[in-house]
Amino acid sequence: MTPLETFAGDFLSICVHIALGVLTISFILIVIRTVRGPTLPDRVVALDMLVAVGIGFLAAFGVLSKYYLYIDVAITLGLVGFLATVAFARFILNRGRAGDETIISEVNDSIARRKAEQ
Amino acid sequence: MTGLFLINVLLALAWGAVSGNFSVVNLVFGFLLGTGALYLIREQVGTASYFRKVGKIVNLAATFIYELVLSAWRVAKIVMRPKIELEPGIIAYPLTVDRDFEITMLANLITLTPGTLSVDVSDDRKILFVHCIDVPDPAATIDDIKNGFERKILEAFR
Amino acid sequence: METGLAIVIGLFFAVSVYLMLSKQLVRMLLGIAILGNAVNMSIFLNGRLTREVPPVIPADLYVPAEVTANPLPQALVLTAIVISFSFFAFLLVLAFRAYQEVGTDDVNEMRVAEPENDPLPPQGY
Amino acid sequence: MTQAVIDTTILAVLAPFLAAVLAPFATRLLKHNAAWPLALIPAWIFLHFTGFIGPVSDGETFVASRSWAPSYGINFSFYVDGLSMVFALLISGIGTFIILYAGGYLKGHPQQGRFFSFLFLFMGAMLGLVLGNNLITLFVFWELTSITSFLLIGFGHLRAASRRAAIQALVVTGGGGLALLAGFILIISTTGQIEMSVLLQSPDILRDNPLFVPIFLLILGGAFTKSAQFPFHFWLPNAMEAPTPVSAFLHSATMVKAGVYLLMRVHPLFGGTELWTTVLPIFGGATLLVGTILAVRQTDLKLMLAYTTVASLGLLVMLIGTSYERALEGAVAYLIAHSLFKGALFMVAGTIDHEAGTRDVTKLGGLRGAMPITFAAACLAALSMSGLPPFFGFIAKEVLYYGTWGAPNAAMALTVTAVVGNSLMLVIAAAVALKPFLGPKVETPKHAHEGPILLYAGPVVLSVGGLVMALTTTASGDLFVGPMLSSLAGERTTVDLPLIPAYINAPLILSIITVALGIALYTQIDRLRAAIAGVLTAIGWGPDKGFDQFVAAIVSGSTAFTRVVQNGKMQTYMILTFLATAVAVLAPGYLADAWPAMPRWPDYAFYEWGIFLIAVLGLIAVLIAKTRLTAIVSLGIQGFAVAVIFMLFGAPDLAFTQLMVETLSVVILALVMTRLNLMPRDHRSTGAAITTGAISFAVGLGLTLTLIAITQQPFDRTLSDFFTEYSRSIAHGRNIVNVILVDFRGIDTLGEIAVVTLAGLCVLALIRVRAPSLKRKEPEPVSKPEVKQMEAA
Amino acid sequence: MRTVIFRTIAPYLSALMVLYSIFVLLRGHNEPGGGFIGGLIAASALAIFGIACGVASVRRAMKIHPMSLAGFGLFIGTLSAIPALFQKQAFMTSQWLEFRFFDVDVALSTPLVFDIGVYFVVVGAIGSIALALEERESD
Amino acid sequence: MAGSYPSVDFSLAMNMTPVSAADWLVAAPVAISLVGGSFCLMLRKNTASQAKLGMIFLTLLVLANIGLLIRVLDKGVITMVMGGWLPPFGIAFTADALGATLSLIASIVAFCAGLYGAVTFDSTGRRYGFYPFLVLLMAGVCGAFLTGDVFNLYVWFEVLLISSYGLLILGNERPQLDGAVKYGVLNLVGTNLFLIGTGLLYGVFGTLNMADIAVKVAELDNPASGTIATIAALYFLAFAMKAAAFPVNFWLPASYHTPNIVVSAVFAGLLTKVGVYALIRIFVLILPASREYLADVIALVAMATMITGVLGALAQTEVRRMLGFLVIAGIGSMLSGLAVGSTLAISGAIFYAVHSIVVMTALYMAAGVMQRMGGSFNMRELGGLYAASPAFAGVFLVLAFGVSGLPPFSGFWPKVMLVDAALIDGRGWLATAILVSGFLTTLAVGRVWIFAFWRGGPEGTPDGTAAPAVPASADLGSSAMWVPIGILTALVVFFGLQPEWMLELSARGASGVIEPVGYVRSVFGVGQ
Amino acid sequence: MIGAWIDIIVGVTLVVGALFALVASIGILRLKDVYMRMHAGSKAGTLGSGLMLLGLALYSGEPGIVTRAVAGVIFFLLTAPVAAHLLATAAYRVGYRPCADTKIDAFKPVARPNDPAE
Ligand code: NA
Ligand code: NA
Repeated sequence: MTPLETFAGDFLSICVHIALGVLTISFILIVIRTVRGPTLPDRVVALDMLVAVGIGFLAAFGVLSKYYLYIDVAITLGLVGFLATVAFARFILNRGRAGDETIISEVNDSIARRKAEQ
Repeated sequence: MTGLFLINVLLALAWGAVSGNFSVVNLVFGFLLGTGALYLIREQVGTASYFRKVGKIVNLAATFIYELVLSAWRVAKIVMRPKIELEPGIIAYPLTVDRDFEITMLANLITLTPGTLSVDVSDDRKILFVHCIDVPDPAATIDDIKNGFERKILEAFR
Repeated sequence: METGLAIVIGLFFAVSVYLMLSKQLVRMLLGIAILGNAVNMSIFLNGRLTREVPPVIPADLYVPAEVTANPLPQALVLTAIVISFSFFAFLLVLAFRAYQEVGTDDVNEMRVAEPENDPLPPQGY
Repeated sequence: MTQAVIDTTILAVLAPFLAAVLAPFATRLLKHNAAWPLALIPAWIFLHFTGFIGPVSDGETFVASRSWAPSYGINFSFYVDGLSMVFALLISGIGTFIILYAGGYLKGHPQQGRFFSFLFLFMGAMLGLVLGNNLITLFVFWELTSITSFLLIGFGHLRAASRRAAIQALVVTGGGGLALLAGFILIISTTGQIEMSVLLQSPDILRDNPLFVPIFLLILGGAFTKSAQFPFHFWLPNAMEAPTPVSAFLHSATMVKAGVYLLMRVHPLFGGTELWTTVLPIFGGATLLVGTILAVRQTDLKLMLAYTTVASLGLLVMLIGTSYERALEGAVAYLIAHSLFKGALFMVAGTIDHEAGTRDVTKLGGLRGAMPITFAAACLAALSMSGLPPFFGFIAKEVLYYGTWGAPNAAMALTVTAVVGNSLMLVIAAAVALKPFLGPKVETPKHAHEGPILLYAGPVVLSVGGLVMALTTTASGDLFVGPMLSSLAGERTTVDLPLIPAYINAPLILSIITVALGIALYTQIDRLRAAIAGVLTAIGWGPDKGFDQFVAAIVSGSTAFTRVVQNGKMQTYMILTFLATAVAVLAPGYLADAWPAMPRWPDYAFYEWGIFLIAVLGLIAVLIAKTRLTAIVSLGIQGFAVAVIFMLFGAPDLAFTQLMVETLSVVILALVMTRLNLMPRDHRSTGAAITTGAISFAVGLGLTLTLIAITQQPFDRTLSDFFTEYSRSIAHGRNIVNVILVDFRGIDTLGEIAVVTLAGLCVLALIRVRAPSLKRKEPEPVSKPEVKQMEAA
Repeated sequence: MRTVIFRTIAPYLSALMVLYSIFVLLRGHNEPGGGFIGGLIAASALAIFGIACGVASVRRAMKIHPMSLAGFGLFIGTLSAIPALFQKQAFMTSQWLEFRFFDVDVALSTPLVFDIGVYFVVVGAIGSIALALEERESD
Repeated sequence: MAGSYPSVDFSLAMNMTPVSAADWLVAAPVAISLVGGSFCLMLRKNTASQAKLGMIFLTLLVLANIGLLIRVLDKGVITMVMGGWLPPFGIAFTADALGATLSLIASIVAFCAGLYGAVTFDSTGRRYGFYPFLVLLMAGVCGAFLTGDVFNLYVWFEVLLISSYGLLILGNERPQLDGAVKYGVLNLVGTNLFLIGTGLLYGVFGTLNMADIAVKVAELDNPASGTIATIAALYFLAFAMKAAAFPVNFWLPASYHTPNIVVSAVFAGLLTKVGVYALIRIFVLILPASREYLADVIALVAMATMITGVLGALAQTEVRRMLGFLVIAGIGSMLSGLAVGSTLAISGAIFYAVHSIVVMTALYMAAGVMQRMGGSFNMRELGGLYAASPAFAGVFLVLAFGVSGLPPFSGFWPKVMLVDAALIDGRGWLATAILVSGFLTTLAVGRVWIFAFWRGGPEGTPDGTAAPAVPASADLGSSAMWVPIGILTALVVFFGLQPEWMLELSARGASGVIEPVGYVRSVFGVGQ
Repeated sequence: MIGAWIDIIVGVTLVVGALFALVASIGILRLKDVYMRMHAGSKAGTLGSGLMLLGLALYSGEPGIVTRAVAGVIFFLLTAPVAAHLLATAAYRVGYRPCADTKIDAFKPVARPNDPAE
């Protein structure tokens, strides 16, 4: 084991942990946005983002555990994250057009915010 | 073009089936074999342009990756600023490309690159509405796209 | 190692029960979805935890070189996930249809099958 | 007993059931004349049992047995001794004439065939009851008599009174039957004996039983309800809603005597105990008085007879209750006499009703000319009932007075009761048998004339029977009363029944008093009737009314109760369900004090903590979400966290599936929610939030503790080791989880895909099928123009 | 939701997802995956296709009703348990047919058939649910 | 990779002795149902042949179950471990007298329902799944009766449950949807509790095979200790929910009266009894100590269930709703057998289950006929049925007395056995409750009889007269409706008059679970 | 030797990818309206996770993993913009207003012609 290899090993280990830590923080930030909203599209964006970060987490975890098969999970995640977002987008459009109370009130809030800032 | 690609994919799958191995490697190998097969029959089915365009597509891809990294970096810079002061806006981008496939590709590339996000295409497919995170000068942004992705797409797919 | 997850699972159970005790059918359904997760995790936990090592035999071996995660509960949970998903999908559509036809999603007001002003049974002979 | 006799005896019991099947066909063929061939069946049965008279009077008993349900020790087993033989003769003998009578009485009735069927069913049940040796067999027939009686009372089912009487009889006798069943089962389970004949061989077997009192009371419950003892007497007069052949057969001669039969049957087992000699005379005496007094009040011929039947049954029970041999002898003799005269009188009443069109005694009179044969039969029967010589009723009364007079306890009370009762019975006998026929002719709804032979054969034969039995008193005593009494006494007993008293003794004097009192009362009958009516009106309540109140109370009480427990509110159901869950997960641990050991602080990596945190945050987000839309998105978070948890602990397949499923759940939620217009908030009052929160917490806590306790124990991984070992080498798969799914435990998966398939079909059925009743409605919350607009998008 | 962009790209994405789902199905015995996950991915593909291009076009593309497909899946899943009968073995005992084909080891087996059955069931049933919901949406 | 495997001793992992085709009878009910169900699904457009096909498979199912029962009676308990793996590794299907009997009765009921449904379901109902649901329901039911694996039992429970959902909502009337919501959610909670319990059981013993668990539990020092008792309590709650025992019976009265009448009939016959079966299987075979531990609770629940059931029945105006409560009352009786736990008690419970399956199904079918004849399910609106069809009235009366437990019909024997067992066990109150509930049942069905049959017409018809005859529904003459009712009624009479078969079967079933030596030996082979 | 350098590259890739994800999360938290938040999600998020996935592929050194990782990344690149587009157009058409800073809005006359001017 050359010193470079030793270093590289340690470096990688540290990097993996840093990456996992950073991603964990990202997760939490995203969850905060999800909870705070304020609008449904905001939450959907956050959820979409959560999936993206999740893919990164899977990759880092794959490196950590040396089980590369987690990559398939990551690909699938990309796939289904897209699906959820599409479904929500569709939901927002259809519900909004149908005059859903929640969406209308969120829209009104967004108008109010816009007015308040101007 | 699309048809050929699909034929190629089908060939790859057929290879996977006969080889009893659906690993990605094997499928890619199958795809390559399929490409070879298509090349052999290029005169009959008109695949010659297929290979000419590959170079252009690679060029497009390279541009895209560069733009993507750039975009991510810019967004990073923006959000890390202590105080975010931006001038967002939705601009109307007049499309030159007119095929659905090209419009879609352009719109997606725009979304993936710095500070721009395709919101929608007008019903007559002449205008692409693009949300920009910071657009002090809309005309410049439009020019960037015109001379960037849209030109490269035209080169690659026409 | 199992304790922490046990507590998390307990929270899942508690939240799911709380949601299922709601009057609103959709909240109940959310509770059912969470209940499914809670149950699945509890089965998983019952097979004890092993970090990281998936129960997949490397291509060059006939038995795994190290102790893998317990595969049996995973198989059980897989079955259970699928089943609870099927049920969830059904109940969701059912809720939607019930809402459509009965006109409310307040379960206490769903009184078509057991009407509130049911007449007394006949007396006499 | 030879095999042939055994077989024939069993056939004799089953023959009426066969007849019940044949009767409708026969009736369709021969109309009312079917009564003639049909009557041959009970006649044959009667003949068959006459074959037993000789040996039985010599003290022999017979058991005919066929295996029925051997694994439960139940045989189709019949016991022929004096008691059952006499009953069998009465049932089949009277039954023969009842069938004939029914042929005439229901002539032209569209359901006559069915009526015959019911009668035969009853006859079979009654025969089985009295002959039944196996307690369970006996009970089966006991209940069958209740059922057939229900059908017969309700024969005129279009009338509410008829329906009421039928269900009343069923409830009272059926309810008593249940007590009897319990009593029998207690006997079986405590003694291990199921055959009456065996029990009778060791008469003390129950007296020493610690459960003697409950067994006794339960059996009494059966007997008293069936034999219409006060305060369960009310159903019997109401049962007069039945056509007269039924009244004559069931509600005088046979079924109502089943209770008396039972008391006689178990007399060797229970008789003489303090309980027996206390309870039975009291209830019997009360029934006698109540029955006669109420009888006087009536003006309907059948009701008068019915109440005297109640009285007679009371008298019988009272006599049996003394356990005094002469009283028992009196009971036996009276039972036979009563069956004959009461059967006859009922038929007479029926004939009058049939011919004159009314049964109201105040509207009848002077029929003697129009119906001479019936009148003669009525006279004979009434004299027997009145206890006048030379009829068997007289003999019976003499013996019973002898019994009461000499009874070891409360002789005076018994005697007075008996005298009062008998004199009132004389009054009724006179009113029923003489009043309609004597005096000036009264205009009746129908022009009365003598009925066909089918109608008068029965009354004549039965009433003459009462005379013949008295005239051949020695033979009657030796062949019938003696053997029967032997059964009661539990040992062979002979009797001496004097037709003419040898000297003036107490019974004779009592008889004279009875007759005198009776005649005196008869002259005052209208005043008496009015007085009793006045008293009853003043009381204003009786068990009959009580029955209605009981049924009404049960129905309304049930309704009130059911509206509480099944209140139609889903939330209540859920709360109770989870309350039960909380108890289930907490109580056993609490009771066994089996909480887990204090766990160590778990050694998770920071990212593992992070994922747990996200899971919990996701949960909280779902919980506090103000709108359901937010909740759905938040649901995605916890689902995602669960997937990552699976991945962290080595379950890629699970993570994979969880992600797919969670996403598809959210997708389907979103698809469905597109159509739902929902209230945005979770309305829960603070109180409800605390209650439901506490339940939720308890469930979570209990399961957490259980999980911790279990995971603290060592784990047996044999199964998984096996799967790991052979996953590749035999099952050719490296992904052990998948191999378990498709091979080791493939059948789980088979079931699972059935579930998935069915879920798909269910959803399709939900979405695609519109109920016919709902097709017209347009329930969509989304209005059509808006839909169009979004299509354009 | 039928924007130009989505409508253009959805068929490609769906095709890709179906391809991927088959890949996941076939490797399931050795790597994470299998009929169920594969089926879910394929069902998602149908859903995307349906949302973007309309349910009618999915139905045209599929030719047979998804529910019948699910029935077929259940059928072959059950059928895969039967061959053992002829080998005097228990229900569901796996039967393997291994041979070399152009220098490649091919292993056909009843568990594979079973897993394919699972795949069809999931595609059929879940796809059916998604399409039915989508169809109601746009009726 | 083929050929390069290391040599493996297959006999360490698999059963190497040839399995005869006759042993496949254990798997046959499930296999036939699954193949039948999937066939019907593939033919979904062709609704006419779907019915024929469904009936063919249901007939096959009955035949297979007859064969299975005969073989069980002949050879004793028979086991087949699916996939050929050694127990407890593979999933064992173990048919004992209990399972095989119930499986047969259930399939007969399903056959009858299939016939009856041909009349009551139009082609829409068939296209959207009556026959697939029914046939696949039987996969769940037979699977539950025959499996020897707790998790597999859960799976079959779910198959059964989802099929029942499908049957319940077929038609989509408003009450159906409302009832289905309650039925659906509460039952799902029930199965989840079952699953939790199963997971915990696995966590404790590391195995899922019933025989294996039974052996391991028996080896414990304290077989009803804290965690085991918790698991037992969870199981009890879960199956009590399935069985609709008080106080978790709500779903049944909320839903059973809502679907197509043949569906109600199937539900009344089968669903709750599978719960009872599971209670017997789990608490007598696997966790006998826990049964004793919970005996008083079970007795209490049994009593409360009986009383709630009959009182509920008396409170109803609607015949179907009344029958639903009678189902519950019957469950109470069966539970009382479980509370006592002696051989007699358990065989009583088994007999009662068989009786209840037959009689309740028949009663619901009869209610369907009543509705067709009288135009309503409501006692106030019914009347004159006795005159309309004396034969049918007779059938109803037989069933009514049967359900009341009056002799000589099927309900009598199990009642006697249960009362006997309770009294021997010193549980006089339990015996009283059984008798009282039978008594009140008589009153309840008697009321139906007097109103619907004896009374001349609907409420308000003048006393002593018959209302003009209701025009008979066109389908009334269809033998497809009469044959199933006839078969079931014949069974009610047969079991009453000739109880020996059932007595023996239930006694064998009971002793098979109480003394599980034969069961365990059948699973693990004679060697162990 | 090569392995060591690969380790180091992988480590760097992971950390950089994670940081991109973090940045995106912060963006989601800090940016003003849903449309701006979408920029963060669909760019930085995709890039971050893609980068990490490629890192894992590199680390594994197995061609099969590499091709899958590349396929996965291409997949994200195909789906992410579509999802963003669908969500954005849905939100906009329903009426969620951009923040007050959004001065130019060429889409409004097309998407919501009936809305009053603000
Ligand atoms: Na295999
Ligand atoms: Na994405």
